[in-house]
Amino acid sequence: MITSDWLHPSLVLIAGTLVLPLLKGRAMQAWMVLLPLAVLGTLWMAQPGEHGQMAFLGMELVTGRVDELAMVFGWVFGTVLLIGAIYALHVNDRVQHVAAFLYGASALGVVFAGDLITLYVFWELMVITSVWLIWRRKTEVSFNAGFRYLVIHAVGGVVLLAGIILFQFETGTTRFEQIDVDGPAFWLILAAFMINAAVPPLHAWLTDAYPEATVTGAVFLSALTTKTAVYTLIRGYPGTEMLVWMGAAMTLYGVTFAMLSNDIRRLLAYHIVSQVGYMVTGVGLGTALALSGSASHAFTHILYKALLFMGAGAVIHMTGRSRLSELGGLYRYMPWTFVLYLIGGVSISAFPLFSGYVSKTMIVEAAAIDQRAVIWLMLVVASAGTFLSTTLKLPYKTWLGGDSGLQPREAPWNMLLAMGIAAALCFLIGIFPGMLYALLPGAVDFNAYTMSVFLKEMQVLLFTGLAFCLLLKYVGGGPKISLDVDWLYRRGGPRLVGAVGSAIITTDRAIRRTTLEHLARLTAHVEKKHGRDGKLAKSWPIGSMALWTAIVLAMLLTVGVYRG
Amino acid sequence: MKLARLIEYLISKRSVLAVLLLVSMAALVLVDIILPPAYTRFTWDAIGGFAAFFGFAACAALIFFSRFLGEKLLYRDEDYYDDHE
Amino acid sequence: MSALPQLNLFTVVLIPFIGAALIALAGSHRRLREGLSWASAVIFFLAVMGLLGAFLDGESVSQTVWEIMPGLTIAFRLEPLGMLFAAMSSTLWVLATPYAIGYMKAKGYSNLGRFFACYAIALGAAAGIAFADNLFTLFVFYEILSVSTYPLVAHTGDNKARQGARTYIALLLATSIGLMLPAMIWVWTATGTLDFADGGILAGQVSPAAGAVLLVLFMYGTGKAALMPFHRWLPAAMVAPTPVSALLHAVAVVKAGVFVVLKIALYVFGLDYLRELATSDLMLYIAAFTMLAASLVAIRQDNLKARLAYSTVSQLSYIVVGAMLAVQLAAIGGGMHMLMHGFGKITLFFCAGAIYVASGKTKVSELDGLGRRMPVTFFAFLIGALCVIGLPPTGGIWSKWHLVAGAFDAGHSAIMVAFMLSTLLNIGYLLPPVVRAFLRPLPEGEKAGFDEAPWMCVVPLALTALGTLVLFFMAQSAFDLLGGVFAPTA
Amino acid sequence: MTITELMPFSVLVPLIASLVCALLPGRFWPWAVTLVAVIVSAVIAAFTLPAAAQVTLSYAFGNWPPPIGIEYRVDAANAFVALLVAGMAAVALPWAKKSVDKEVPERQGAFYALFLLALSGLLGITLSGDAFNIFVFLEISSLATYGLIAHGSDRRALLASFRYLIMGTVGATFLLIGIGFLYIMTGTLNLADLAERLPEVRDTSTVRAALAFIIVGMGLKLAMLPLHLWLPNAYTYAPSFVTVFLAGTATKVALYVMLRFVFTVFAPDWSFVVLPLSTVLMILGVAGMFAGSWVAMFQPNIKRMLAYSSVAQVGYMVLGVSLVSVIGLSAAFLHLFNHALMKTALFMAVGTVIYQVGSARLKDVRGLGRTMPWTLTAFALAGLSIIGVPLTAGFVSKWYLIQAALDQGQWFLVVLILVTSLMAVIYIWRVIEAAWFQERSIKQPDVGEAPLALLIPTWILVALNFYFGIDTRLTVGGATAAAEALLGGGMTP
Repeated sequence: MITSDWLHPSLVLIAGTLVLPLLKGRAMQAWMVLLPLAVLGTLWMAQPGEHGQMAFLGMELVTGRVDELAMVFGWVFGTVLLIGAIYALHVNDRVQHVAAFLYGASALGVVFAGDLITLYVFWELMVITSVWLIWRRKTEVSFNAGFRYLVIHAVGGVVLLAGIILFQFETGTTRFEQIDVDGPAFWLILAAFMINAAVPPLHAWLTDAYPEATVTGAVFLSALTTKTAVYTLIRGYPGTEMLVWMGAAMTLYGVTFAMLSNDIRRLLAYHIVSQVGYMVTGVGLGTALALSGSASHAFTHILYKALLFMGAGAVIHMTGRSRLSELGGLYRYMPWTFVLYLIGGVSISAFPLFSGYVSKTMIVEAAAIDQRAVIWLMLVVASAGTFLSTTLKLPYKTWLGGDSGLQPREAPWNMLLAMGIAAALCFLIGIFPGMLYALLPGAVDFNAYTMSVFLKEMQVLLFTGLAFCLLLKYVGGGPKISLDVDWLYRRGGPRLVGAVGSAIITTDRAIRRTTLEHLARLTAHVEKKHGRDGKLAKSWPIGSMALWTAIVLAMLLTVGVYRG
Repeated sequence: MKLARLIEYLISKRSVLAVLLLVSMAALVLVDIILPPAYTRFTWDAIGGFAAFFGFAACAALIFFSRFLGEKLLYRDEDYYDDHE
Repeated sequence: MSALPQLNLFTVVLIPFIGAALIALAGSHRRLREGLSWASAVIFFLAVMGLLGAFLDGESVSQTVWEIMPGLTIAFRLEPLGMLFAAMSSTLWVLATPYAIGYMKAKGYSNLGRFFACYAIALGAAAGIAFADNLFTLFVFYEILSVSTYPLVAHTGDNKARQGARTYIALLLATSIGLMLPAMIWVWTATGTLDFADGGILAGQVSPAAGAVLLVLFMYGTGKAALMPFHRWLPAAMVAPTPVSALLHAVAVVKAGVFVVLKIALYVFGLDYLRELATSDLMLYIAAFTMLAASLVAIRQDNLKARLAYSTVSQLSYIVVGAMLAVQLAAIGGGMHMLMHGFGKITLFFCAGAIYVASGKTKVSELDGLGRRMPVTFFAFLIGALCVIGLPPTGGIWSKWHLVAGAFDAGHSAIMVAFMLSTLLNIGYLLPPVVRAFLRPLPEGEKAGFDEAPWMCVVPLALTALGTLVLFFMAQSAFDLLGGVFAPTA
Repeated sequence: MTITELMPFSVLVPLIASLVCALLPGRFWPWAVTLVAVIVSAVIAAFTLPAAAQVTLSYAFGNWPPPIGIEYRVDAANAFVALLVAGMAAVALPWAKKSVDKEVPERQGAFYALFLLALSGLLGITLSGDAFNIFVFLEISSLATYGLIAHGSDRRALLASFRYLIMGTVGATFLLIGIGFLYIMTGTLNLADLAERLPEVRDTSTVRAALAFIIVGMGLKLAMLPLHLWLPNAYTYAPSFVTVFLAGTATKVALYVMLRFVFTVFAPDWSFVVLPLSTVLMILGVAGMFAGSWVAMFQPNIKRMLAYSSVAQVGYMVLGVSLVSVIGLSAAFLHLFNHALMKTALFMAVGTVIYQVGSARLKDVRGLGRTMPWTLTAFALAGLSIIGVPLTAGFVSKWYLIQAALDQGQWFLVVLILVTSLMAVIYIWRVIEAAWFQERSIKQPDVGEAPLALLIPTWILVALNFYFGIDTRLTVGGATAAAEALLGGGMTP
């Protein structure tokens, strides 16, 4: 994986992470910051092209394919690792840090994988490293949620495995380019990607697990898994019509369920679904502009979503509470968190001057150019919904609104610093979108700052705000949870497995017991009949012996002598 | 805690802010009506202030629809899953 | 490697037997006994490595030891599958030796002379199976293996142990004498030979119906492969001390079973002929059923070792499926899985034993919080579990890959689905112990603090766990080795 | 002296020695004399076999030429059996010293004299080429055997001996009747002569009756089911050494006589046609295999269990004979030889246990694996042979038997053989389990390992079981030669 002009960032990160458990205190913290920087360094040095080719088990592997698309994701992953690491500096749990970095390494591995085998390996690694970020919350709920997360991703993994194997058989190659085969291979790989992209109804793992993750872990989670999926969709499935509709549906699904959420991070998690919906729509549209939109939206999304999760996480960290119904009036105590969160909020809501604006409008515009009226309307509704819950409802209920009586301190400096960096980047990209566009593959012929775009966006957002203010008392919420498709495997699946397992065990036991019982009865019977004094075994009187002798002789004589 | 005080100040002036906001919103709609549409890709591109109306409607619809969905179908007590795991 | 002397095959097979005899003689003399155990394991390992060196250099090694009756010989030959099996079991023996010594000492078992002697005999038998050049030789060592492990299973000596051991030996002997032996005799009368040959010896020699029946006889006759409904002996054998479980599940016994299945599939039937048989699909689906059913049962086992035992039942069927799919990829996958599962499962059993030694706990539900006390053990358990499940970064992924690919190649999508489901089920029963240990708090009243099993137990399990990781990168060697099976035809 | 001239001495030496023995007092000298005699006898037998395999040896007693005088006529078949008998005696005798000292503490001179008589009788039956002479030796050996059995310390030994005496006498009488019929029809008693003259008269019911009588008579002696009923008690209650010796030899010689008459004197193409011998023997053989193994599985006394096992093993041999082919007969001869090896080893091991513990009941064996490991390991290993595990002698004969069955397409026989082998697993297993996996009860005395004098001969036999399981040249060669001698030897037309 190493050549003179290529050093795999995952390799750097993994190697560096292995050192981490040996360090303590300041040294560990310094190392945690240095590692992402080193990754960014290797990315800086990376030359376009294909690196790290090798033959393995009869397959051709390309472990490092560097092109613009991969680099977009590489850069943003590197950045968010840095931000996340700073955010997590105060955490004294090496397992989490190791898991987070290995998780990041795996995500980078997926992005730079030039073939499906390498991709699959890192894909699975991503699952088994990321799940620790959920588990390390060490609550009963996170334990179970993590487990479900793992199982769902394992399903995704095996579907992907099957898809890749079929793909290999049909095309004779495992190179990862656009997946242009018909039949099951196409659908299996797509399904696997869609599971990771959290496309409903395959999304519930995300909204189930992310709110239960550790405060710092959620930041990494929100950034990496779904976005690697978006990357693979952009690479493998551009222009797949189905995705347009599924993406648009996703955006609405996400915002609707976000409205129902009481847990702040669950609300944000539903917005990941919603936001990834934009990207999926972009992939489905498949035009150059749409794909650029998806890629750049992924980029900006990672940053503002990380910021939002960091904000929410800071609240949870400082108050120990995560339910909207139990929060309120925190602006006096955590004002910086509030403001930085709001920057994330306006970014995700795509206010002009903030990062979401320059990427989301690109996708919406692409839909418009494609003359897809319904899609366009759906996307606009979703953006209204996004603003509604992330920027209005959540901050209102957390920092403003009724006083909850909580008096937490402001978040620690490293959290604020991380949030500050993210906020700054959101702002920077909003103002200088050219910096982002320059990273994208191909030239981007789009300007977000035209009057028309600006007017539409501002009208939608502000009147949404108006509606919110007017209808505040009707806004849903309260100490409830809402069902989602995870019901199927939280309630239905276990019942099914339990029933089948019971049936097998019962049958097995019944068969075994009956057999053994019969055997025992038989043995006892036989033992009784044929034991020492049984018919065959007892000592026979001489008369009987003579009788038998006579019988045999008689038989032989009869046959022999009188047969003629 | 300067920032907190700033926010407090802003909150205390929230009626002023609201007026300012409403004025700018009116201005936005006005400009949209006055300016000729940049595109005519969709029929509503020509309607000035459509976005404002649509945003408002979408928001209202989401609020009511989600509430309806929650109360009629999806809401469960928070310990719903607990008894079974 | 070529620096090692290359002994002839019979000598290599004899090494553990001689070791066993010496160990038995050493009897209660602890230092001598342990030294001899070590020496046998290491010498055996070096001898096998010597063979491996020669084998990789392309030398063909074979040896006819003795002709018992005309055509019926004790003969050995090196071929890729056997080489792999021998290399695996000799390596694992070296690792299992300190573990067994440490474990048996920690738990205060007596009669260790017999114990280690039988252990060595089992290894010798495994080597005999691995190198066997004909069914007869294979059968002989197969039976030696069954018999020599019986005292190990019953070692505890209490009623439960005897009961379990009786099930163990009864099922193994009944299937091998009742089914495999007749099948072997049938093959002999039909073909006049029992020698393993590339491409099989049965094709064209027996009627399709006879071939079909023979397949069933052989598959069920290989009781060690634990195909349902003849799987009970494995859970029953859980009464044995853990080093024995390791021997059964990873080093020798079940591996011998699936090895025999593979060997018979490849060299007695031949894959091409196997595909034509009416019953190969039947056996395939029985194996697939076993794979899933055993997993479903495993999920519900609270006893850690019982859970692992059912897991083995399930995993063995992976390999049987690999053989019954009757395509090259799947057979390679089966061979690789033998290796990968060997390393993975031995790690798991070592861990289960270490947990028992250190904390006296045997149930999954008791493992809460133990990860903090025994981090090394549980981390190794995690790695082993990943290997058995077939996830990176462990070798298990590659064998699963080939098995699934083979299933597709053979046109059995249902089997593919079965593999997928099985993976999920594996996760369902292998990961909870680790997760509990790491994430749940210790129960009230238990002291925290680092408390691993003796180093003699911990070091081997760490090494085997490391082995699964190494196999992830080294899978190529196993693949190359197994590819050799098909070299003449492909 | 040529081997032909030396040959009769293998019968004569024990005969003469027995006279000496009967007069010797004490415990050592009778045994020593016996040992010498037996060894001499065995050595002569050992030299006879290779020579007899080349060419049929003939020795006329008192220089009266046959068929007038008594002829010793030895081909591969009887040389093989003779070697077996003498060899077994030679192996068993070193073992005997300790055991006999314990079980027959007094009048050992008489005991050994009886033993020598029995041996001499058995050898005489084997080597003799004269029908009446065979009868005489049969009576000699039988009478001596009854005496030996009666030496058993259990008072039931007397009853057992008496029953055996009755049945044995019936058997011998039947043989005599058969021989008498033949003499009436042909006017000769010389076997070779009989074979030549019989074809002229064989379509008479007298000759057929003769065959029937001989078969039933020998069937009795050989404990063929259902004529086996005397055997379990006789074996169980006889002194251990007697059981050891009889198990390996007596039934084998009876089988030999039966074969000699059926194959050589009457010629198989006649005897198997005129009587449904093949069917009858097959049914009786299979029934013996089953009934013997079946009953053995439930016996609480190991000696008795082994006795029933012998009934089963006889079944295998009879089955081999019933197939009427070279390979079937070879199998029968092989099993005859191998069974002697394994059963002798087993009885020796059990005898050793009796020597130490005083009982052979299963419950008295509990836990002995710990204290008498060598004895019981020997038992277990010899048990493997009787089960028919590969690399043991038992496997070789079963393999041949199965081959013979398959040769004739008799599939079900193979299944039956395997099933009975599984039954053997069970009855051997019961001992192993008792010895190693059950605890000795507190009431039972603690015992140590047996003396080497008992262990060494036992282990030699165990080793032989394995040796002949691996190196089959001698046994298979001998058995095939014997089978060919009977089937194809010059005496059949």
